[in-house]
Parts: sequence; structure tokens; C-alpha cells
Amino acid sequence: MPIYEIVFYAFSLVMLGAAVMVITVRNPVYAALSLVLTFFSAAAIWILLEVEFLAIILVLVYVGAVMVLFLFVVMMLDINLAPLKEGFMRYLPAGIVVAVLMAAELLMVLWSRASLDETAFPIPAPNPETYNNTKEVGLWLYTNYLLAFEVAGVVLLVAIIAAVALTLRQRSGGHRQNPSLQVRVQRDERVRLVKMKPEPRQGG
Amino acid sequence: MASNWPILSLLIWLPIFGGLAVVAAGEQRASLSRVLALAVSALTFLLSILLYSAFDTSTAAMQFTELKPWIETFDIYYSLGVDGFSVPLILLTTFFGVLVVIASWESIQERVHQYMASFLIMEGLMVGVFSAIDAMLFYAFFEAMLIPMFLVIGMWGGPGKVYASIKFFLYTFLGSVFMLVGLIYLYIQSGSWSILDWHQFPLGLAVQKWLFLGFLAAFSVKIPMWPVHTWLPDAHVEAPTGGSVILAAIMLKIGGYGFIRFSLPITPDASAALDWLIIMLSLIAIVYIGFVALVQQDMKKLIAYSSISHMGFVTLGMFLAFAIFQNTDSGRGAALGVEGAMVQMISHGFVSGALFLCVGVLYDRLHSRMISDYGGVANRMPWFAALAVLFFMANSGLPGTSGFVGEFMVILAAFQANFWYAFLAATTLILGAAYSLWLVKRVIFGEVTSNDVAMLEDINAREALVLGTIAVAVLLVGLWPEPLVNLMHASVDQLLQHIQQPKFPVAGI
Amino acid sequence: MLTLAHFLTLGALLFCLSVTGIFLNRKNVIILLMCIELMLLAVNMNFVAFSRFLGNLDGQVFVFFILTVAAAEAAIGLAILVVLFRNRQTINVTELDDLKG
Amino acid sequence: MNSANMLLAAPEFWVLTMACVILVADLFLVEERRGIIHMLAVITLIFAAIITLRGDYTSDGARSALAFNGSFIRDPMGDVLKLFSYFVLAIVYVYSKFCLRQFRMFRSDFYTLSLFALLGVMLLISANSLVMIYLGLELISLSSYALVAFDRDSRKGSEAAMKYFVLGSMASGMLLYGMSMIYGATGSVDLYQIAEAVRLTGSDDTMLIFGLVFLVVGLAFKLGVVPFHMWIPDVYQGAPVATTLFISSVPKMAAFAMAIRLLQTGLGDLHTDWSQMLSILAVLSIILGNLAAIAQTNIKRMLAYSTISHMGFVLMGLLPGTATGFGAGMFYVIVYSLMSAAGFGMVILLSARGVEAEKLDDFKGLNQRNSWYAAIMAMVMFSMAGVPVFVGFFAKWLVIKAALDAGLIWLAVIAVIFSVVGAFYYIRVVKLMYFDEPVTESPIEAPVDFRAAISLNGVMMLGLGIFSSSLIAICMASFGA
Amino acid sequence: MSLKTILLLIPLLPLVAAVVAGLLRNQVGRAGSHWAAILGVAVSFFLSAWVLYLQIYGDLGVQNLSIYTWMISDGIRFEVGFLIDHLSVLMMTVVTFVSLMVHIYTIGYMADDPGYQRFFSYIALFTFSMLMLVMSNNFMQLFFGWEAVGLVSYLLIGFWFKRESAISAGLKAFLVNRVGDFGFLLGIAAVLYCFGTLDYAEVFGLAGGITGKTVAIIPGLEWQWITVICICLFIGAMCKSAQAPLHVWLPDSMEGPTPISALIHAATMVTAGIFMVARMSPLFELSDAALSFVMLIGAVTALTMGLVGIVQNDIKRVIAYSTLSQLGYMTVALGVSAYSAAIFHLMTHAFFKALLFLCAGSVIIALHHQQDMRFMGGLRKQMPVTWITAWVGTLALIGFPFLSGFYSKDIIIEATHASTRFGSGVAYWAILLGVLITSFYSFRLLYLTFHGQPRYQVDVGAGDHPPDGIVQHSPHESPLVVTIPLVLLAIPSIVIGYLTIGPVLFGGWLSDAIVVLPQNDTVAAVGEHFHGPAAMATHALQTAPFWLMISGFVLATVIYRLRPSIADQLQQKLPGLHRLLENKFYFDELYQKIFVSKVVSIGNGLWKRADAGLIDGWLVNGSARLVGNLAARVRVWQSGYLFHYAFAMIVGLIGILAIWVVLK
Repeated sequence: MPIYEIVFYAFSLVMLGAAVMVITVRNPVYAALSLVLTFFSAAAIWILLEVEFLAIILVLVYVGAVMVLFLFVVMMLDINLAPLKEGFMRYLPAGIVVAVLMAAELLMVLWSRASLDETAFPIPAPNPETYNNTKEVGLWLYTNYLLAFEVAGVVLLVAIIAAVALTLRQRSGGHRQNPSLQVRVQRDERVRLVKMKPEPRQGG
Repeated sequence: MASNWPILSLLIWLPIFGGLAVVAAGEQRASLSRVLALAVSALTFLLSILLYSAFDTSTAAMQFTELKPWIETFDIYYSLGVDGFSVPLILLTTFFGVLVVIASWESIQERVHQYMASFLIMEGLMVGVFSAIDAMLFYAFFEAMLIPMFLVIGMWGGPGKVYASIKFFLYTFLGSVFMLVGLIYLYIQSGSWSILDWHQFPLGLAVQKWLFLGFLAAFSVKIPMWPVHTWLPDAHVEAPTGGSVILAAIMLKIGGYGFIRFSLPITPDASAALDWLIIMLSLIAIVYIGFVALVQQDMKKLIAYSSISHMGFVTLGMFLAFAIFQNTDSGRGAALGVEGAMVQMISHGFVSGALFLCVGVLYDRLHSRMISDYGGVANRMPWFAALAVLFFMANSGLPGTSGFVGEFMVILAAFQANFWYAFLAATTLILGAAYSLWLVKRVIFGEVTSNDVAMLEDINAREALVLGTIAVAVLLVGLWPEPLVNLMHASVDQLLQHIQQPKFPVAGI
Repeated sequence: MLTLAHFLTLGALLFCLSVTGIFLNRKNVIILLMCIELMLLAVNMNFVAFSRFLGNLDGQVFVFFILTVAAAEAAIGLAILVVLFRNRQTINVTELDDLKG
Repeated sequence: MNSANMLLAAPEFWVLTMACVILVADLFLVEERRGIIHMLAVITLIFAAIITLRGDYTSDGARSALAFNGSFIRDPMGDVLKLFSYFVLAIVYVYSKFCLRQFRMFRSDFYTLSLFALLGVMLLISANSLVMIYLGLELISLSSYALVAFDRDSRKGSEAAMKYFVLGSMASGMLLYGMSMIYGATGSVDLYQIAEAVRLTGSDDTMLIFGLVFLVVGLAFKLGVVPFHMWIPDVYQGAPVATTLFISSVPKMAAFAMAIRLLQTGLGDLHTDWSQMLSILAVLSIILGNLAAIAQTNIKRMLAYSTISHMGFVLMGLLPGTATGFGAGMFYVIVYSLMSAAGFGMVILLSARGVEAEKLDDFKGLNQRNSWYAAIMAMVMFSMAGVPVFVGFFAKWLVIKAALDAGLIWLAVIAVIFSVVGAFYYIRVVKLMYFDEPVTESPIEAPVDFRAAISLNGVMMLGLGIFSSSLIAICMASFGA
Repeated sequence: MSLKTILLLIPLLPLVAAVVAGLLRNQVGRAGSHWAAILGVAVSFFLSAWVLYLQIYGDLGVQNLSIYTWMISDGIRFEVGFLIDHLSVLMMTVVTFVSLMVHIYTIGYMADDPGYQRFFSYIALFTFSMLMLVMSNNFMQLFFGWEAVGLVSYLLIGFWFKRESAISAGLKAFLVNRVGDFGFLLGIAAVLYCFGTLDYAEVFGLAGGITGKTVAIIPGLEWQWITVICICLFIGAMCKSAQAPLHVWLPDSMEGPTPISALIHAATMVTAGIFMVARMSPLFELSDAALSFVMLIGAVTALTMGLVGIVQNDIKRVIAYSTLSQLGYMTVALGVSAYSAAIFHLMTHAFFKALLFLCAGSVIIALHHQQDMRFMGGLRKQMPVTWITAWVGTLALIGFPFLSGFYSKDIIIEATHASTRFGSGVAYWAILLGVLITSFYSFRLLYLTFHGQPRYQVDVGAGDHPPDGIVQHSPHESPLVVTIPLVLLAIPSIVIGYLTIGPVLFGGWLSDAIVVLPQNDTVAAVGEHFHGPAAMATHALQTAPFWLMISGFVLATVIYRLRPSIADQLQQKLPGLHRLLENKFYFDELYQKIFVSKVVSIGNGLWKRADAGLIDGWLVNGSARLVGNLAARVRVWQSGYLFHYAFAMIVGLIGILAIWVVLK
């Protein structure tokens, strides 16, 4: 069925193109948006693989949450964009060499050996109509992967604690009330009587 | 009764715990530290005399053995024992243990407790080296000994102490790690850490050669042999008197002891194959270092170089045996060489220790070690001069002093191997006398050269006691070495029997 | 025919791109964080493909956890970024060189 | 799954619970009462140890027990490593309290984050599937990133955290890539099943090797071996010393466990391949770590490079792939943790009034200021240098023996040569303490618990050395050797 | 008292005396120390004489006693023991007698020296050492004594240790002797190698067994073992007995106090080499090559050293060169297998040379330590006893008939003449010419010292260290403690030759110690013409030596007594020769150039270049530097830039991938 291939190649190209955009564009906002596109394309490809649950999650979590966070931070930090892209061209050749070398090695492995051919990994049949990917994944999550699931929760908790611990701070210039202190305050702490000579008149 | 005691353990741990006690006495109570140190070292010496008196000279087997598991998982035992090679060296160690404490009585005023403790701990560790028959235990003592010495040189040393102490530490450390690799290899092959087991363990020639080189790396640095000797002059020059004394009198001997305990019996065939190398290096040491010693300006450096030259006799004497077995039918001279090497070690211990003490006596008064700062010392310090001349004479191998015995035996043995070996070895008669007596001439004799020298006072009772004791020992060994040599006959015979047998696993390799 | 290799190739290329991005990008730390997300996507691609071709759900579950952790990572990463910016008023990678040698 | 199986993870649950309790308790405590948090954390560790010790899973003669569908394993190695993790962490807490108080950073976040990290460590140690390994690892990493940036106003701290974060994420990306390959090649994420599959397919499967390379890279990063070590010096230097103390000690044990799980339990049949890879990494680490450390003037950075070389030695233990080798590696990593804790503890001790004593020169003349502390530091340094009879020596000889067991004489020789090079900078510290005159005469003050802990830690350098027999036996027994 | 006790007492008494005088110097005081020393040596002398008596008249044969076992190693027994035969007992008696005389003399000579006790301690110690040497029954103990006398000689030459020249001379003496000991020790080692024992009796018993055995010390050159042994041993003797070219220490040793010049550097120690060769005669006899070598060395020494003596101005140096020359005679005698003649000359020489030295010493005291003969003259009136004894000594030295020197020297000349060994012709002419020279310089000495006008001035206010030619008080005869030894020594100088030549030389008296092969026995050949000492003396009037001696006398008389200007003229006419002699054939300069300065520059070179430069600077510190440089370089890699760190990881990844996935 060529339609599958067409869809696959189309989304793959979009995905890779968007990924290239991510690492090359000047503006981090553009980069973030390109990243959204990359994830979106990836989700599409996953749908092709009949991995519906994860595809949805990918869109929800990344496009919906993580990328918003990114954009938020980008905007908040108000970064001066001008100098940030300088010298990019200088390292591009080296970067390309690295990329090509690595890609060559990875692809050599993937293509040159027989381990990935159809006998080892036959093309799977499409899932039956009754198959519910989400349900199956859920089942696995809460049975075989119970501990992992809980730990994942702890990981998120740590992320929260860490984020709070890092960013929550009492600004020295900020105004916060401390009732305990307010109640216990003494007179002397509030009022200070100062005796001073009258200032001499300035000339003029 | 005495033989039932764990006497070796006592000899090791008494000084070590004594040292800890001394350091616990604290910096404020310096005189308590001194007295305590003296008491501990004296007690140790008495114990070692007990060891000597109970030692059975008729057998080559290990005596006073103790065996307790240490690291059972890897067959490492706390295994002690002594034979004819170790007993004299242990006695030497405990003897100098006492003397060093007395010699440092007044000259050390800063951090006395740490100083005394360092020496006591070092003493215990050195006895441990000489009495360990488990290779890992040996290695542990062998290396641990570096630490107190390192501290002694660095803390109480002269102006170049940092360079000298670090050089000392790293040089020796580098040498010994190669041995460690060899030891572990042997363990993997044999499944035992017992040196005695290794003596019997068959090994191919190629393996033996590598092991031999590993041992050589450790012991040649320690003893030290040319060309890995350059740490010694620096260490000696910068070390405080006590440090120099222990370094020269005992630590160098550990290298020679190592050759006897490890290289010769464990890798006899490699020793036989590579004896030319050792003999060559020893002869180079004797001649070359003799020349170098001649031109030294610093008294301690001169003595240090002369030590290297004398240690050349030790290695020469030990490895002559192989050349003798090859060149003669009778094998006569082999035992002479090995025993000569042992006697040379003991004697050198006395003599170089005494010489460093002599320099220390001068240094305490004038705070200089340079020859040119002295001259005509005999005018002001006649008793000192007499003793110093005696020791320098012993250093140049005068008959009647202990310095002669070892050299004599080794030269006689060398002749049995090859005329030229003896010829080159005997040049020490000239060179040794030249550098020793030239020093005597410049320092001790002559007119008083400076006001400083004119202010010198002769040795006090404490110094006289120290130097006099050694002088008696030097003369005693020189005039009647039989009791000393008798200690090691059995062990030497067994060693020589042993090294004549090839220990290849399969015939014909 | 879309074989496993197609998907793995896609993953591999994505992986290389992300790694190259980390190396190439010398000015903006945020892009680095994005590159890391790309890298995890590449990994996910592999897992999903394997899972599908092996007919084994383990891979998908793994991807689920990776996504979770990636989110947490992003949060912490951005938090650090904020702290960094507060302290140094810059997120230029070439200026992060107080610590060296 | 039954409740008995669940109980195998009781220590983990306990630590998790207590971490949450501390998290909440802090909300109700005023500044002055924060000491309670410290107490709670230490009590957590003590009870964790008790629970771990009481865990009885070998009653039917088995050497290990599985839980949670095989993703969690209890075995002697894990228990020993966990116990030492508690112990070291307890010492770390004692040191840190003093340190954090001095730097006015005494917040409960440190305790919660480090307890979560400990949880990660424990999970990683007990992980028996790729998923659990990944999660445990991330738990440690995420907590560590936060801990490195713990001093929010520190330029260096945030820089270090950023570097650590980017590189760490990259490394876990690589690790995951490897895991995906392993998963693809074996069809499972369970280590036992992976091992089974590897045995069936044989070791010449390219995909496996491919995955293995990435796994090794991930591992190498976590351990910090060359060339995946670059984060270590910067992070050690940039992080607050309390954090450095933590990340230099406890997580190394987890990383070691991870190496055992992945390489031995999972890919034991690929031993020849990973052993060769690790030998290259090991030798590079030993050489580079020792060389670079020589040029340092900052003691935290110096210890960082020394860590790199130590990790090279740890890898040497893995090379032969035998039980004694693993035991050697384990002994080394435990000993290293103790040495590292003591070393950084001394840095904390000398840090006065909010200034970190991270310059080597701060150690000048320590012997004259306080000879006992100088002696402790000297013991640590000699131990790190591998001088007998300090415990570091036994660690070194065990791994050298392992290298020789693996037939890698060249590696052993290089290792010993560079351990001499390394000895140079260790004894340089001793030189500063003993041979130089002090720069300041100010007395060194520390609370009693700190003094007790550092003394214990220092004496252990010698005590564990002389009486190393039992610890060695324990380590060996953990692997059935 | 058993014999063993007596024999033990002989050396030990001087040792005890030395210890008392030395270590208890403050307790016993000056008198105590000289009494201790004199008593010790005197008893020792009488005991020696008693043993001598027993040997001659009693039935005491050769005694070989072991005192104690020094060491047993490798199955070889190293013993300390005594071999008492005619040779050793003769030496013992001579040594103790001369020593006793010198002890007594010293009381006067050293009277106001601050090191008085030390001096007695040293000379008593010397006596002990020398006795141990001559009494030894094995090579090791011989070496002991050998070095011990060297040590005491060193200490005594440098006795006035404040004087730079004295301590230099001591050092020189010791070092040159060490060169000899070097050879000697190799010889001993060779003996052990060949015979497996160091005991005289055993070695001599086995000696015959090694003839024909050869060794290639330098590859391709086969030497007889026996020759190697003998030459090595003789090198030792060359140094101790100051044979050219190793004689250079002896003239310098005159820096020591005169009594020890007499005792050590004339009468006893320097003859140890002669004694040793005689003792080793069973070995030397087996090697013609070695004996030829010995003879030629002796001949060269006898002639050249005599020549040098002619131009010396220092009174003690003249006698020293005369000693050298006489030692040359003895060595020649050894070389022609006339061992007994050598020993005989040794004995007579001991008396008259000690006498001459002591006379010189007496003069030196009188002139307040002025030793230069150019500032003496005319002393015979002030110092009659010294003058007469000096004449006796001189006549004995030049070999005037009936005096002791005559017999011994004449026999040597005759024996050399009779020898057919290679080189004996040259040696004969050399020693013959030596007679003329001996006579010339001896009379020159006498004339310059005792005759003619005084060439010094008396100046009471000159102070303690007046310039040359000025003395504080006018000279007068020395005290009795000085003159009595002179007289006591003069007596044997006169009569001893006459009395003992018969038994010692021709009566086979020494045959229990000395072995001479019949074909080599030159003494026996000479003995065929011997008809008693008196006949020999009268016969001498017809021989060349006598007339040479007379012509030497005449020459000296003419030049130094009658026409003093001739000396100066000769000096101007033959500047080259004079300079050559005055500089003692440039031996010192040669050694200075070849050895001393070279040794120092070699030492400096090895030290600075090889040790400090190459090994330390290059290898040791160099590797430290290398590590340091590497460290600095490695450090730069840690650039602080995240992308570099990432790059390192990528490179690592790519690298491992490349090795394992691509290459494998």
C-alpha cells in the first residue's frame, strides 16, 4: 500500500527538516515552534505504527505542556538575541563532519547487517479492530510495571521539589509579611531617636 | 620459655604502639616523649637480644614462626619468622632504634613527640619487613615504612626538604609498585602468598626474568643501585640526623634483604641469566660512585655517595654466586660472597650510621654540613676527632674494623668468579680511602679555620655514649666476625643449594 | 514496504541531528535543552518501532516512562536555566566558562 | 505478586515515606528548629539499615529474590551496597549540617532531595530491568542536578548545574539509545530475559554490540571515566561542598551496581567485548585523571580528577568478569566512597565563616594548627595514593589482581605507574599540612558530632586497612566468590 | 707461662700500652704514658729475645699456633695465629729493639710536644701492628698488620695535624699504600683461588701444584698463575717498601716527627715488603718472571733514589732517599733469590738507619727544628756523641769493611753478580754504581752537618718561629734519653754484621722459613767463597765496591770539604740533570697530573654531568617535568565550554563504535 509509504516519507521529511530547523534557527521561539512540528510529525509516524496511545500522549505532553513551558521561559528571560547566533557558520563544517560520521556509523550498522531484515523482524500485521492500544498499555503499566510507574511518580515529585527549591527565593528587595515577627516586635526595634545637629546651610 | 613468646610480634608492635603512646603524650610534654621513647626502644632492644640468644644457628628453617590468618579470602596470613638473614638485621634495627632516640635527645626541639613516634613506628615496621614471610605482609611493611620516613625528612629536614622527601617517596614507591605487580602475579600462579612456598614454585625462564626485573625495580631503588640512586644523596642531605642514620643504617639494607629473600630464591634462573647485569651495575656503582663521592662538598652527601658505593658490594656479593657456579667446578666463594654481602650490610649499618651521627654532632654545633666550613676540628674536639677518624677508617675498609670484613669477603669471592670483577671491586680500597680521608683531612685536621670552629665544644657524655657504643660494635665485628657470620651459615648454605637447582616447570625450557 | 530499518534509520538520523545540535550550538542554552528533547524523541522512535515489530508492549511502556521523565527533566532543566540567568544575566554557552582547567 | 514480595522493597518504601514526611515536616518548623530535619534524616537511614538487614529472602537457600515481576531484585551485593550507602550518607549528613549551617543554606530541601537521590540509588542497585535502571538513574540525576544548583546565588553552582544537566541528559539519551537496541535485539527489558536471549542468539549479534557500546557510554558517564568525565571537575568544583561530598560518594556505588546489573547480569555473554571497552576506558581514566590532578590548585577539583582515576581502577575490577573481580571492584568503590567522604569532610572542616577552603594552600601547616585533623587528612591521602596499610592499598591491589586475572599485564603496569604519578599530588597535600608553615592560626572548630564522624572516618582508613579481611570477605561473598 | 702466653704477650703488651697511653691519657699523665709504653715494649723486647734464644739454643722448632678463629665462611677458616720461626723471631727482636730505642729517645725528642701521650700511644700501637704482621701465620692476618701499620704510619706522619704539609703527606702515604694494598689484596684473593686456603703452611705445601696452570687475564695472553700471584703480592710490597715508581710517599713522610721516621720509615715498616717477599719465598721461587720483575724494580730504585739523595738539602730527606736506595738493594736481593741476604741487610739496615735518623733528630732538636742542611755546619764540637754515632751510622751505611752494612751489602752485590736471572746484569751495575752514590751523599750529609763553619746565627730574641738560618739558643748536646739510644744503636750497627753473617747467611739459619731452589741459590754460590767475616772484609779491599765507596768519599770530601764551589759549578753546568734530580724525576708532578687532577675532574664530570645532569636532571626530574607538562596540556582540554565536553563524549562514542562495530 503505497499510501503508507507516502505518508511515512512525507512526515519523516517534515520531521527531519523541522529538527534541522531546531538546531539552526536564530530565534529560540522559532526553534521551539520547530520542535513542536518535529514532535507532531513524530506522532503522526507513530500513528502509522499503530501506537496510538503514545502518539496522543506525545502531542499532549510535549506540544501541550513542555513546549509551552519552553516558550514561557524563552519569553520570560528576555534574552538579547543578537549575539547568540554569531560564529555558527564557523563550526558548521565540524558539526557536519561529526554528524555525517556518526550517521554513517549508525546507518552502516542498521543497513549492512542482516539482523534487521524481514525474516528477523517480519512486518507486523495490522492490529485487529478490537485491539485497544491504550487499554493494553494501561494493563501493562499497572501490572508488570507497577513499581516503575510509582517511581515515575516520584520522579515527577522530585522535579517539582527541585524546581521549587531552585526558583523559589525570598528576594532581598521583596515585601513579605512575617506575622510571627510582627507580633513579637519591640518598641526599640521600630523607633530610633536620633539627635543631630542642624545641618549648616548650604551655600546659595 | 622465650621461644614460646610471640617475640617477633612483640618486636614489631611494641615500638609501634609505643610510638602511638608517645604521640599521644602531646607536644607540650617533650621530655616525657623522650623518656617514653627511650624506654620503648630499649625494651625492644632487650627483646631482640633475647631473640638472638634463643636463635638456633644450626638450621636454615624459619624460627619463632607465627601464623594467623589475615585476609583469608586471598590466602594472606600474618606470618612471621626469622632465619639467619633476618636476625642480624633485626638486631641492627633495634640497636639503632635506641641510639637514634638518644642521639636526637637534644637536637630535636620542635614537635618532639611526633619525631620520636615516627622513629618508633618506623622501627616496628622495619622489624616487620625483616620478619615477614608472607609476601603481602612484607609488602605492607615495606611500603608503610615510607610514610614515617617521608614525614621525618619533610618535617625536620633542611632547606631542600620538600624536594628531597617527595623524591624519596616517589622514587621508592615507583620501584616497589612493579614488585607489587610481580607479587600478585606470583600469587595468581601459585595460590599462596608465602615466600617460602614461592621458593619452591616452578616458573619458566621468561616469567622468571619479568619477575626478576620487578623485584629489581623495587630493591635496586631501595638499596640503591646505580643508576637509580639519585634519591639517596638528596634524602640524606636534607634529612635530620636521625633520619639519615636510619636511612643509611637500616633502610638501605632492606633492598639487600629483598634480593636475598625474593630475587635469588624465587627467580634463581633469571638471576643466573641476568647476573651480569647486576654485577655490572654493582661494579659501576663501586667505581663510578667512588669518583663522585670524592668531589663532594657536603659531608652528608659524601657519606651518602659512599653508601651507594658500599651497597655495590652487597649486590655484587649476592650475585657473584651465579658467576662462580658458572666459572668454577668447586663453587668455592659463593657462600663467601653472600655472607660477605650480609656482613657488609651489617657493617655498613654501623659505620654509615656512625658517620651520620658524627656529621650530626658537628651540625648541631655549627649548623653547616659543608666541608669548607670546617677545618681543624681536632684542635677543639679531640675525642670526637678520634672517633670520627675511626669511623672514616672503617668506612674505607680498614682491617680490624667491620668495614673490612665484608669488603674482604666479597673481593675474595669476586676473584673466584673473575679477575676483573675483583680488580674493579678492589678499587674501592683506593677510592674509599681517598674520599674518606680527604674529608678527614679537610674537616678534622689542619689549623682551626674559623671562629666558629674555634668555639666548638667536644662531644658530651650522651654523644660519647652513642658514638662509643657504635665504635665498640665496629671493632668487635672487625676483630671477631665469627659470631655474626655463624648466624647465617645454615641459611646461606640452604640458599646456595637452592639456587643451583633450576626451577623450571618442565625440563628443557 | 516499510521495514523496521526505515524507522530505525529515522531514529538514527534524528539522534545524529540532536547530538550535532548540542555540539554546534554555542550561544543558547535553551536550544541545548531542545536538542536533548530531540534525542529522547529519537530514542522513543526506536522503542516504538521495535515494540511494534516485535509485537511486544514493553517498548511502548518504556516510551511512556521516557516521556514522563523527559517532562520532569525539562522542568528541572528550565529551572536551572532560570537560576543561571538570574545569576549571570546570560545563557550564552560560551560564557559558561568560569569552571575550567 | 504477593505481599512477601512487596516487602523486599521495604527499605525503599521506608525511605520514600520518610522523604515525604520530611518534606511536609519542614513546612511546620521554624528556622531555629531545622535540626530536627537532620535528626529525622539520620533516623531514616538508621532504620533503613535495620530494615535492610532484617530483610530475609535467603531462607530457602536462594541467593537472591525478585519482586514486581522481576523488575526488582534483592541480593547480597545490593544489600551491602545499600548499607554502605546509608552509612556514607549518614556521614555526609553530619558533615553537611555543619557546612550548610556555616553557609546559611541549612534548608530541608537538601535532605529531601538527597533522600530521593538515595531512593534512586537504592532502586538502581536493586533494578533488574532496563526500565528500573533508567528510572533509578534519572531519580539520582534529577536530584543531583538540583543539589548542584542548591546554592541559588552562586554563579559557579548554576554554571556547574547547567553543564551537568546538559551532559547528563545527553548521556542518558545515549544510554537509552543503547537500551532500545538491546530491547530490539532481545525483545525484552528484563535483565534475566535479556541474558537468556543473548545466550540463545550468541554474542555476534551486531545490534547487541551496537547497543552495548551505547550502554557502556552511558555507564562511563555516570562513573565519570574518560572521555565521558568532563562534567566531573566542573561539577565538583562548582557545586556547594556539601553536594560535592554527596555526589562524589553515594551515587558511585549505584553506578557500580548499574554496571554489574547491565554488563554482568544482562550482557554477561558479551564479556569479551565490554571487557575490552572498559579496559580502554580504564586506562584512559587512570592516565588522564592522575595527570590532570597534578596541575590543580583547587582541592575540590583535584579530588575530582582523582575520582576520575579511581573510577578507572574500579573498572579494572570488572575486567575479568569473575566474581573476585567484581568483588574487587565493589570493595574499591566502597572504599572510594569512604575516602572521598573523608576528604571532602576535611574541606568542610577547614571552611570557616562561609568561605570554602577549596584552595590547596588552605591546608598549609595544618599539623601545627591541629595535628589530629592533619593526621586524618594524611591517612586519607595516603589511602587514596594506595600506600599500605591504608585501605586504599588493598582496594588497589585487588583490582590490579583482577586486571592480571584478565591477563592484562600491560594495564596493570600502566595502572601502577600512574598510581605513582597520582601519589605525587596526594603527598603534596601531606607536604602542605606537615612541612609548611600555617597561613592562619585561627583555631579549627567543629561540633562534636562532626568531630566524631571525621575521626571515625579517618580511623577507618587505617582500621579497614589493617582489618580489611572482613570487608573483603563480605564483598567477595556478595558475588559468591 | 706457656709459650702461647708468651707469644701472645709480645704483641699484646704494646697494645695495652697504647690503650693506656691513648684512652687514659688524662688519667695517667705524661710520665704515666711513657712509662706504660716503654714498659710494654721493653717487656715485649725481652720476651722476643727470650724466644730468639729459645730458637737458637733451645729446642724450640717452628711453632705454628692458632690464637682464635676469626671467621669460618664457605668452609674456609680465617684464623688469627702465629708462625714462629727464625725469620719471624728475628724480625720480632729487631722490631721491638728499635722500637724500644725509639721509645726512650722520644721522651727527649717530644719533651715539650702537647701530643706527648698520643705519640706514645701511636708508636706502641705501631709496635703491636708490626708484631702482628711479622708473627702472622696466614695471609689475612698479614694483611691486617699490613694495613694497621699503614694506619699508624698515616696517623704519625700527620701527627702534627695542624700542619697542612704533614696531613697532606699522611694522606698521600696512606693512599699510595692503598694502591699497593690493592695489588696485595688481589694477590691474596688469587692465593685463595688457587689454593683454597690462606694459611701459610698449607699454601706453601700446595705451591708446587700450580706450576704450569695459566690464566688469561687479558684475553689471549696466558699468564702463569704463580706469576700473577707473585706480582700482585709484590705490588703490595712495592708500596710498603717504597719501590719506584710507588715510592713517592716515603720522602714526604718525613713530615712526621723524627722518631717515627727512624722507626717506621726506615727500620721496620718499610721493610715489611721485604719481609713479606722473603716469607713468600716458596711462591716467588716458582716464578722467574716475577723475580726478574722484583729485581729490576729494586735496581731502578736503588740507583735513582740514591741519585735524588745527592741533591736534597733537608737532612731527613737525604736519609729518606738513602733508605729508598737501600730498600732497592734489598729488593734486588730478593730478585736474585738471595732472600736471606735481603733479610740480613734488612736487619743491619734497621740498626744503622734508625741510628742515622735519630742522629738527625738529635741535630734537629739542637737547632730547634731546623732541618735544612744549608743552615747547619760545624756541629761536631757542640754535639760530640751525635757526631760520633752519626759517623758510625754513615760508615755502616756505605759499607765500610767490618761494619754491619758492609757484610750485608757486599753479599747482595756478590749474589747479584752470581745470579743468572734475566736482568741481573743490569741490576748488578746499578747497585754497584749505587755504592758510589751512597758513599757520596752520606759524606755530603756528614760534612754539611757536622763539619765546616756554622751556617746559622744565634739570636736570642728571634722568637718561636725564627726564619731559616737563625736559632734562639746555641746548639748543645742532646739529653741522655736521646744519646743513650744512639749509643745503643751504634753498637749493633758496628758489630751485628760481623757476628751474625755466618749463621744467618751461610749457616742455613733462615732455612726453616725461606725456600730457595738449588739452581737459584745465589747465596750459596757466594758462600762457597766465604771464609769467615774477617777474611771477607780483608778480601773486600780488592773489590770494586770498596773502591767505589772510597771514590765516593773522595768526591764528597773534595766537593763539600775542600772546594765547596765545585758544587755550585756543577749545578750550573748541568742544569737539566740538577733540575731533574731536584724534582725527584718529576714523579710527584707526573702523578699529580695523571691521577690527582684527573680523578677530581672525572669525579666532577661524573657527578655534575652524569649524576646531576643525565640521571637526575634528565631522567628523574625530566620525567617529573614531562608529567608536569603533560598535566598542563591535559588541563587545557578541560576548556570549560560545554560544547567541547559534548564533543569529547561524541568522539568517545564514535571512537568505540568505530572500533567495535565497524572494525570488528
